Amino acid sequence: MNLLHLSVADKKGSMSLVTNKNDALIIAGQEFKSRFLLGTGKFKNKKDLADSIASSASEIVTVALRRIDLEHHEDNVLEYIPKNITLLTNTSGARNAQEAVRIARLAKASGYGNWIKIEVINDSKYLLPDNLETIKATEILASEGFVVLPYMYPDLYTARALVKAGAATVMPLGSLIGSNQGMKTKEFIKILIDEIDLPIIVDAGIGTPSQAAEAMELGASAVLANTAVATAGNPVLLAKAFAQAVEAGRMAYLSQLPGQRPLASASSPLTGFLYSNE
Amino acid sequence: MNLLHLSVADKKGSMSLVTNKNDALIIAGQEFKSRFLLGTGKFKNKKDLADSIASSASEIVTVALRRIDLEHHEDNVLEYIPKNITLLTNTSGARNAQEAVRIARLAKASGYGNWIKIEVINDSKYLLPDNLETIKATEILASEGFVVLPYMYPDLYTARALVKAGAATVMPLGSLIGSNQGMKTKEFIKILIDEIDLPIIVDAGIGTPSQAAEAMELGASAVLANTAVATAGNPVLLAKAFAQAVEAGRMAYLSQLPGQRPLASASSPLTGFLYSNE
Amino acid sequence: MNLLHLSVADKKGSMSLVTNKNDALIIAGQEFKSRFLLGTGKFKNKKDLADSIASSASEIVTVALRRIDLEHHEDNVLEYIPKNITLLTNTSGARNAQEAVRIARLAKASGYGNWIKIEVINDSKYLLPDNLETIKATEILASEGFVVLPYMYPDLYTARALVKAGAATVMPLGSLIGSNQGMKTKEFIKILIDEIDLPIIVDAGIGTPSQAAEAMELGASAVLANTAVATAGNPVLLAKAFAQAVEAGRMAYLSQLPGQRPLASASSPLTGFLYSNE
Amino acid sequence: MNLLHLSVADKKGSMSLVTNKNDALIIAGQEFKSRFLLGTGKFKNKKDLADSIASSASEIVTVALRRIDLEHHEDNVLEYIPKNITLLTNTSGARNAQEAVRIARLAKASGYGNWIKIEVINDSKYLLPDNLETIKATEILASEGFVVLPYMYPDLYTARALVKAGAATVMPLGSLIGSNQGMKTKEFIKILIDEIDLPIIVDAGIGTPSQAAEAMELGASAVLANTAVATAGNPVLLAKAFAQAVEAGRMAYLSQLPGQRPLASASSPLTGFLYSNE
Amino acid sequence: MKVTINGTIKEITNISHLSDIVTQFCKQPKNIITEINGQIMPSNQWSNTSIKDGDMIELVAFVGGG
Amino acid sequence: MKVTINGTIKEITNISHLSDIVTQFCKQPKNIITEINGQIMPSNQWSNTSIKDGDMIELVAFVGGG
Amino acid sequence: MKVTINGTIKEITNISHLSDIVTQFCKQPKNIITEINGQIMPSNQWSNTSIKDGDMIELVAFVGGG
Amino acid sequence: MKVTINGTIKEITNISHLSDIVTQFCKQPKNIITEINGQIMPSNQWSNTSIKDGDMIELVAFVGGG
Repeated sequence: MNLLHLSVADKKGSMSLVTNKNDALIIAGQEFKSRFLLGTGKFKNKKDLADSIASSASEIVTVALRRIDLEHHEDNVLEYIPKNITLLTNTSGARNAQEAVRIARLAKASGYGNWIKIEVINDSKYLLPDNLETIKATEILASEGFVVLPYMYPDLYTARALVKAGAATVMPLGSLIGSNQGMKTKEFIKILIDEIDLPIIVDAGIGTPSQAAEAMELGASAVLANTAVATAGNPVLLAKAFAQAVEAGRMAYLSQLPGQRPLASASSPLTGFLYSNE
Repeated sequence: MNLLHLSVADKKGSMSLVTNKNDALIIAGQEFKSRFLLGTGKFKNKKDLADSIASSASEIVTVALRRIDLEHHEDNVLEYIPKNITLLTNTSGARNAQEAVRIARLAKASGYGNWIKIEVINDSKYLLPDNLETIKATEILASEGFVVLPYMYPDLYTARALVKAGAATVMPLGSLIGSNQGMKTKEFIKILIDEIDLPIIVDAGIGTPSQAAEAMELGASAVLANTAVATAGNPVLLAKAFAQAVEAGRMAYLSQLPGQRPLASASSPLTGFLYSNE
Repeated sequence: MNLLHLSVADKKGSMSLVTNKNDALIIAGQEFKSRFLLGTGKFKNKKDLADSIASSASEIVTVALRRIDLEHHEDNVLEYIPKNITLLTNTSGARNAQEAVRIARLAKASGYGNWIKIEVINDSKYLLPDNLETIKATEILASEGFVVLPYMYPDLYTARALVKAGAATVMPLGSLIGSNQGMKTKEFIKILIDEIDLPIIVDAGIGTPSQAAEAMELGASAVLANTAVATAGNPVLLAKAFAQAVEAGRMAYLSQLPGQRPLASASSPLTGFLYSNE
Repeated sequence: MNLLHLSVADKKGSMSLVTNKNDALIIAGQEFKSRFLLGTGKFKNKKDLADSIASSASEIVTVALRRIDLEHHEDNVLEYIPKNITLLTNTSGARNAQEAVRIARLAKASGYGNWIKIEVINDSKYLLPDNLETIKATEILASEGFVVLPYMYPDLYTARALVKAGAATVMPLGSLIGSNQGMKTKEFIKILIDEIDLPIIVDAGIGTPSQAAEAMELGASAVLANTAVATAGNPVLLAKAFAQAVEAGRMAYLSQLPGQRPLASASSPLTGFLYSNE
Repeated sequence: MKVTINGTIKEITNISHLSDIVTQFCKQPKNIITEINGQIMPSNQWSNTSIKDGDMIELVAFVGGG
Repeated sequence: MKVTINGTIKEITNISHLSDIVTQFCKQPKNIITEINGQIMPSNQWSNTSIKDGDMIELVAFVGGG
Repeated sequence: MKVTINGTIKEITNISHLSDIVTQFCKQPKNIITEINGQIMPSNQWSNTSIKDGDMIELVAFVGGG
Repeated sequence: MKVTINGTIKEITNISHLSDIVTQFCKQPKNIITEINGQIMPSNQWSNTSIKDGDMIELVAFVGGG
């Protein structure tokens, strides 16, 4: 029984909700079964990271670049990431478009770095993305052939500019990075989902599987999480929970959830039983 | 890899979070793998119901009793419920303890009705459960050997009285029946989870998989849904989504989710890269 | 200009929203201009208390009874409360109806204690009111001629029983005492407002003037606060703020607030300007 | 008794919360007693508007410019606004910086229009402000000597650019214009309040006095409302309610509200009474 | 003979036992539960439960419910 | 003579009536409420209420409360 | 003579200056603001601003707005 | 010879090419990315890239990130 075949409605009103046979997530022409992206920062040890990638079945994981430590041995994070996984290098550390571009080019030189998550942050307290610099970096890198996934503050005009600049997805933040507060920007992410013709991937602040499912129910195309998983008591189990919740949220979206109602409505028949003739 | 073995913490502080080998839900000594209970009301057709039971993998489903219609043929709902499933008959229609007891005894006479969800409602507008009458019915039916799962308004004193009266679980409402509003009573359900030594099953008002996952993350033992599934565009797919979200929420609970933080916290290393010598 | 005369709608559908000439709060036949009740516990000093009563213009303040300390001098709280103010003695410390009744009778013996706020708490962690014992105490005290204002957990059936038992108002909790979390029980307080023909006074957990205003906008008849005021940096100023916010919320209720809308709606004319001929 | 003198803490940590003797709102060197700005759109009639300005005691009201209707007589809105009130002309209708500048200059030509609320909207569905064009318009108009109050989507980097461009205040939106949903952007407005050294005036989406009070408690310098007032059953009464709630919220902010607590905390003494020797 | 079934008075003929009632009135007789004069009657007793004029009979079945 | 006041046993001397108890033990005697052996005693009765060995006395006052 | 006023082409007669336009077309002439051919024209200039065929004129007023 | 590696000045000996730098300074040389004087240098060029006094070298690696 292919449950998806029963879906008929559509977010834009004209096509099926499921835009391809297996409801794959498609980014830059590449198909992914999983709609959960895992970040690799902050894990207590690399074994947990490798096991979490496996338990989550994520097909895209983020990594960062950094100067090596000349004094101490450091593990090579790539050795813990299976070869079939798409590496998404972020530009963390970049404070403007130029620095982001430089990091992206370095990543590309490694042979692994064609997919770039642009992250331009010029604020050390809230770690908010700088939308204007993000647009500039997206434009440059897209024109150089990168697959560009910009992380952004969910502003409709910025999202439109990113589409125009050649972004492959738009990645609005749910709430402050690492805050685990969920979608504090829910109303505005919904606007992006409704108006932007690119996959919307909710990134940052997603702290629980229920929050991830909520993003998917809203119509997001995918969710990225890192801090919550990496800092959990059992990251491997939580990674699996996130992946499963994201799937559940996607199915719920496709099944056309009924909306909220202000009043009660019985689920059992209330009339005609026992006392109708009393 | 048995991910559950990694769990160590505990809600009461002394035992493992997982209180049995496979983290089974145990009610009245009976073990269940699934923590999602499905209601059978309001489905557009019986085929959808049967397929939804299958896709959800629920092991406990609720049914109601009603006078038969002497004029028209009605399907026998039991024919759509596999034999290995535990039938949980509700007492919907009962306006006081006495009527609930009568319905329970009728159910028992069928040979199927030893498990009773007590539902005493004396208010046709909000369909709120009458806690006092629910306690009375619980006491009588538990003493007659029924397995009693009372549906209740989440009041701590009532929950304590239900424990004393012999309830097998406590089933607090999340929000008004059929409203799909989720856990409007979250703070008070949390108190029941922390204070009551019986499985807490969140019932009523759970309208989305993300809400169901949230209940499980809070520490609920199980979730029951009906209206949302039965009235969805694709109930069969949504039933599966609910089941999967409940599982995800359970895993998240067991993995010890980190809490919310007021401020941002970087997931990528922010220092030592590129510009430290500028 | 008497702004109130413009009000026409009504919560019950038949009478004016303003049920008396000056929109007075009427309890047990007594009229009050102020709809803000102030609790007197936890103030850092009695001067702050006296000044806060003055700045709030409250006409009803709560007090408690306690065994005197045989070893140390204690201020007499009554000396800080002007004579024209209605004293509302609570039964804090009572764990059941019988103890509440005993405290009420002691209060009455002082000549000040005919107005009683019933508070029966049998739970030292959450300090939740015991609805069943509260109903019993209300019944006894109302029959003895007390003016009874029961503090309760917002359960519709309990509220109905309190009406029947002779309560003068119903005082549902907004959230846990002293938690400052506002109306976590909003949906259920709204039900009481709609269904119960007594003044609904929201008590406990109201931690900010905005929360107090929200309760009034919902249709509550009055609000009681204590912890937030007494523990503020400047209690005297905050007492005034609460009183003013309660008034603002009342006016908003009477002015028939428009509801929320899902989409944007321009407040300035958007058409016909500048570019219509471009 | 000047309650304000008791305030000691400060949002930036160094000065008094009250930065001037009477806690006046200061914009471009001009002092205002009222922190509630009223919009003049959508009123059913001009009498209601005039009475609402009076009842609110607002000292700044917004107006718009529009081509006159050649066929029908239209009231001159200025005749309903007392002379001592500061007129704040918005640039509604502008789709980019250039159009906003043109409208501002037209307003100035009238002799009334030195104070400009920049509103650049290039989206007819959500009516969201275009931050980038808003910055450009601010820069131009500030350099021409206008007092510029830009309406914006609450993005920290944009707010910083507006400060640099010469804005007199920053006016972040609470939620979509006319939606009455309150501060859906609360977390991000709080960031502006903490980081931006200009008055923060919350504009758009404020639908109830309690929401207005909440913005002030958060530390906003003022609140603007229009739709909620103009479309209420009794706008004159609601205008007064808003003004009073804004004042209450300001006092609450100055009085240093205690924060929320996760658990209960008694306001009455719970020990030492009646049953300690039982 | 007149009996009340599910609140409605019915004139019945050719009926002697409760089993006849079930056969005649239940279009879908499986899993039916019966009460006669307020007394629950298990299905194995239907065929030896006589029906007499004025009996109050309830015929109840399982239906979907939440 | 020994009496229990607010749960504590006190050895008292020079005391014959409840009014003496109030005077001696209440540092702030205004608005005091008394119980003697579980019976509430209005203040106008204090001076003619005798105290005897073993009496259980409660002295209660108003305090701040919410 | 034809001029465009607020986007509509109007055939006008007996008009020589902008002040005549305002008088004739503004039912409520107070606080009117004018543009002529994209140029803002202050009210003290209206009476010496000539109108010629093809002029583009804007007549703008304050209205309620948020 | 003195070069700057990752912002720190290092006195180096026995080094002629970039490949030697990587060998000597990278405890974990796999997947290393290099810049020399602001120019990215692919790994297949390391062995024919000479090092000279004053060169600014960056040695960069992948790390965990979100």
